[in-house]
Amino acid sequence: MARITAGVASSHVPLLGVASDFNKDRDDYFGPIFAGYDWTREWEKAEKPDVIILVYNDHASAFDMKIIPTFAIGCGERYKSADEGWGPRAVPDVEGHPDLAWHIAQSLVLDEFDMTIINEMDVDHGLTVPLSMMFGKPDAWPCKVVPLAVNVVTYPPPSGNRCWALGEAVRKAVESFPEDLNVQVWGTGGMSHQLQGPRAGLINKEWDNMFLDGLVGDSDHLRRIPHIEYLRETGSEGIEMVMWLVMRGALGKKTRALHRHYHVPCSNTAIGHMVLRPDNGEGLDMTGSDTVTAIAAE
Amino acid sequence: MARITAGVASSHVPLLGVASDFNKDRDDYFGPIFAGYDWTREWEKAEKPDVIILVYNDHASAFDMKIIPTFAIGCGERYKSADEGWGPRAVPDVEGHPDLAWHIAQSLVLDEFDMTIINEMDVDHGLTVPLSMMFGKPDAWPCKVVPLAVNVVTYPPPSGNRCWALGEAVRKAVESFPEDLNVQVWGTGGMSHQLQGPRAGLINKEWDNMFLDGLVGDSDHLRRIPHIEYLRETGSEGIEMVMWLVMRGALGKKTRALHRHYHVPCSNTAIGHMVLRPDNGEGLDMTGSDTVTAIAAE
Amino acid sequence: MITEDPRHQDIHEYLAEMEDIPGTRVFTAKRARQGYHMNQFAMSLMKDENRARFKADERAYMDEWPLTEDQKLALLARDYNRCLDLGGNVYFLAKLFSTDGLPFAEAVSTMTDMEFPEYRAMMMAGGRSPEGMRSIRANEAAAAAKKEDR
Amino acid sequence: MITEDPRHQDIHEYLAEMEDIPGTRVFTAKRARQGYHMNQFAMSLMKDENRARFKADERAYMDEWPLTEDQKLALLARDYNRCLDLGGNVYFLAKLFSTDGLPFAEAVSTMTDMEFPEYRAMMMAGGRSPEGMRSIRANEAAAAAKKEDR
Ligand SMILES: [Fe+3]
Ligand SMILES: [Fe+3]
Repeated sequence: MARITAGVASSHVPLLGVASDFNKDRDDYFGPIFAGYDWTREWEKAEKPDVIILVYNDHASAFDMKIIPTFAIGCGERYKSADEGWGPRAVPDVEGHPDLAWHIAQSLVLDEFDMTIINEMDVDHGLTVPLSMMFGKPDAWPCKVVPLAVNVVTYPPPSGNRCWALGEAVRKAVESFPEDLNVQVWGTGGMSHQLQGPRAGLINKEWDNMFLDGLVGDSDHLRRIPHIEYLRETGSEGIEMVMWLVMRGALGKKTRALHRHYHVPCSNTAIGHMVLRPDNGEGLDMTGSDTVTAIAAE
Repeated sequence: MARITAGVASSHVPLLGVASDFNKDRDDYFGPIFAGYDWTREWEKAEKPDVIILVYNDHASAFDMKIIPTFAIGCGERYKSADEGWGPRAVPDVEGHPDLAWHIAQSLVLDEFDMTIINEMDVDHGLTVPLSMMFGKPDAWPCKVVPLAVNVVTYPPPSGNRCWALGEAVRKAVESFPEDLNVQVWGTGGMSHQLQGPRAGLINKEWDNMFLDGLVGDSDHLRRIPHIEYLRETGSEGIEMVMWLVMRGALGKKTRALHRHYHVPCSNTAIGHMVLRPDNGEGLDMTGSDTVTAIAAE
Repeated sequence: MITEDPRHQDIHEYLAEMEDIPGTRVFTAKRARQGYHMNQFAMSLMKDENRARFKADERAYMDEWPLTEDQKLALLARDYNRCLDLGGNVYFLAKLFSTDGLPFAEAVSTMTDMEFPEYRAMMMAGGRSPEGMRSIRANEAAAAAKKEDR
Repeated sequence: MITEDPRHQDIHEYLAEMEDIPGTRVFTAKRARQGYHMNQFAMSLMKDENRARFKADERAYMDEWPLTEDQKLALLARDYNRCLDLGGNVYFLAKLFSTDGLPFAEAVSTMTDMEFPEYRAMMMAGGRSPEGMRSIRANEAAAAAKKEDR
C-alpha cells in the first residue's frame, strides 16, 4: 500500500531557481535562505521518497487565458521545464508517475472533485524551484512527481476549505493504491508577497508565522480563512498559501513539525519552509532539526 | 434578476444534424423524430429565451487526450462549429454570453465546484444538434448560449449526484445575476445507446422511460443512480444521461412536464426529449402539448 | 434501480464493475493510456489537409505517430473491435469513420456479429435487448446454476 | 483571523471586498476579460522567435494583436500600473520583464512610489508593513473619524 509519510511546504520564488542554476546559493543574499533547506536536503536523502505529489500553480506557462482549470492533475510520463521568457531552466526533466496519478485522478472524480486531467504540459518555476531547494542539482531528480496544479491566478481560486478537502481525498486515494510507495505531498508558493501595484513588497511576518503555527497539531482552523484575509494581510500573491492546505489536508488529523524556516526577503517575497509528519499513529521517525531557523530581521 | 424558466432535455445524435442540414427531416425515417420537436419549436418562439445554459459533452472535438476537464464552462464571445471529420456543419456561429458565463463560473468556484474556464473553443454536434432540433434553421440562433461541457468520455465521469448538485449551484448563480434574463437550461445526450463492441445497438425503452418519469415531480432519486447502472441498462454511451441531471438540478425541488417525446431508433440511439418547468411557485405558464408522443414501436 | 448513494465508492470496485459488461470496453485510464497515440492520431483527421495526406498513403501517415504495429494493422484493417482492445475510443475513431465517408451506424455495426442490413433492421425493430447482456458474472452464475440443475 | 466558514459567500460581496485593498488590482473576471489579448500577447513572448520579432519592432509585433491603443501605449512605455488598470496580470506581464532582461523585483518596484534601490532597501529591512494598507474603506472611516475628532 502506498502511504503519505511527510508534507513539505515551501515558497517557490523564481529567483531561487536562478540562484541555484548560477551557483549564487551561498552568497550573502541567498546563503541564509538556502541554509534553511540544508537540514531538509539531508533528511530527504534518508527518506528516499518514491513519489512527490507536488501542489503548485502554473504562472501563465502551461495554461494561458484560453483554458483555466481549477484543479489539474498531471498524468503524463514526463514534463519539461517551461520557457518563462528567458529560456527553460537547465534542470532535469521531471518524471511523472502515470500509474499513481491516474489512480488518484480517478479516485478524486469518484469523490466528487471536478479534476482536469493533463497528459502533456511543461512545468514552470512553481514546480521546479521546490525540487531544486529540496534536492539541489542532481543529474536526474531522485523521485517521480505527480504535478497537481491549482489556479491561484484568475479569481476566484478554490477556497481554503476546498483545498484542504482535496488533500483529504488525495490521502484516501494514495492509501488505496496497491503498490508499496513512499509518497510525500508538497505544498508550494507563498508566503507573504505582492508583485503588483503601489502596495508591492508587502510582508507580514506575524501572519505568516501564525499560518506556519497553524499547520502543526490537530486544529483545522486554517481551512476557514477566507481569500480576502490572505490578500489584505499577506499581499495579493499571498493567496498561493491555499496550496499549502492541500498538503496539510493530506496529512490527516494531526501533524508534527520536524523542521521550520522563515526568512525575509527573497526578491519581493517572504520565504517559508516547513517539514511536517502525519502524527496519527503512523509510527514515523519524528527526529527533527535541532534548531528552528530564526525569523530574519527580528 | 435572471431566472431559470425551463429545462429542456434532448438527445444530440449527430445524424439529426445531417438530416436537418440536408433537408431530410421530414422523410419516413426522420419525420417521426422531428415531429416530436414541433411543439417545442413553437413553444420556444413564444418563450424567447435570452440565454441557454447548454449542458453537453465534447466528443473528441475541442478536447483531445492532452487535457480532459470534468466540468468546463465557456466564457467566450462566440464559438464556431467544429470539423468532426466531414467539415464543420453549416450552422450559424454560437454566440456566447460572457457576462453571465463568467458570473456563473465565479459563483460556482465559490460554491466549491472545480470548474475549468474556457475562453476559446469550437463546439461539436453535442451542442449544435440540440439547437437545430429546438430552433430549426435560422440565419442566426435566436439566443445566446453558455456552453457547459461535461466529461463523459474518459472514466470516471462525474457522478449523477455531482451533476445534480452542479445544477443546483447553477440555479443559485443565475438567480444572483442582476440583469433581467430569461434563462433555460438544456441537458443533452442519451438516451439508450451503445456505439461500440459486440453489444452495440442496445436500447432499453423501459429504463429510458423510467428515467423520463423520474425527471418530473419532486423526487431526487435519479441523482443516486450509479454509473454502472446506466452502462448495464442503457449501453456504454447511455452514461450521457448524467448531463440531464445538471438540467434537472437547476430546476429546483419540483418540476412539471410540458412535453415529452420518445422514439427508437435514430441511427444507433433512442431519442428522448422533454420540456420541463420548475414548479416551486414560480408562477410560470404550465400550458403543455396536447399529446405526449407515443413510444415508438410499441 | 440502486438508490444507495454512490459517492465515495472504492475506485477498484468501480473499475472492476466496468469490466463486467458483456461486449463492452469502458474507456478507463488503462485504455486511455494504452490508446493515447491511436486516439490522438484519429483526432488529427479533423483537419482537411491531414485527411488528404492520410488518404494518399495511410501507412506513411500513421508512421509519423508513435503507434504500435498492432494498432497500425488494426487501423489499416478498420478492425474496430481490435482498435477498442488496443485502447481506441469510439469518439476518436469516429474521425476515421468520417474520413472513410462511412455512416456512423454502419461503422458501428462492423463491431457486432451482424451485417449492416441486419443491424439496421434490429434497430428499426427497437434495438438490441439488454436481457442477458447486463453482466458477465451474472451470466456465468446463471450458466453454472443451469448446469447444476441438469 | 476570520474562522467563519467562507463557503457559499455571495459572489458580489466577494468581488466587492477584492476591490477594497489599497494599491491592488485583483485579477477578477472583469480584468481577465479586459486584458485578455494583452495577456495572450505577453504570453507569446515565451517563444524565442517571438521575442526576437518583438524586439526588432515592438509596435509592429503588437499590431498583430487585437490590443487597444491604450494597451499598446502602456506596454511600449512599460507603464505596468497602467497595464494592470487595462487588465494585465503580473504573471503574464512577467514575460515582458524577462524579454527586457529586467530582474523581477526591479520591474515590480516600478509600480511603487520608490526607485529600485529604495525598494530593495525596504525589502532588506523586512518589507512593506501591512499597517494602514488593508482596506480602503477602513482607511476612509479612520480618516473621517479623525476629522470628526478635530
Ligand atoms: Fe508562485
Ligand atoms: Fe453524445
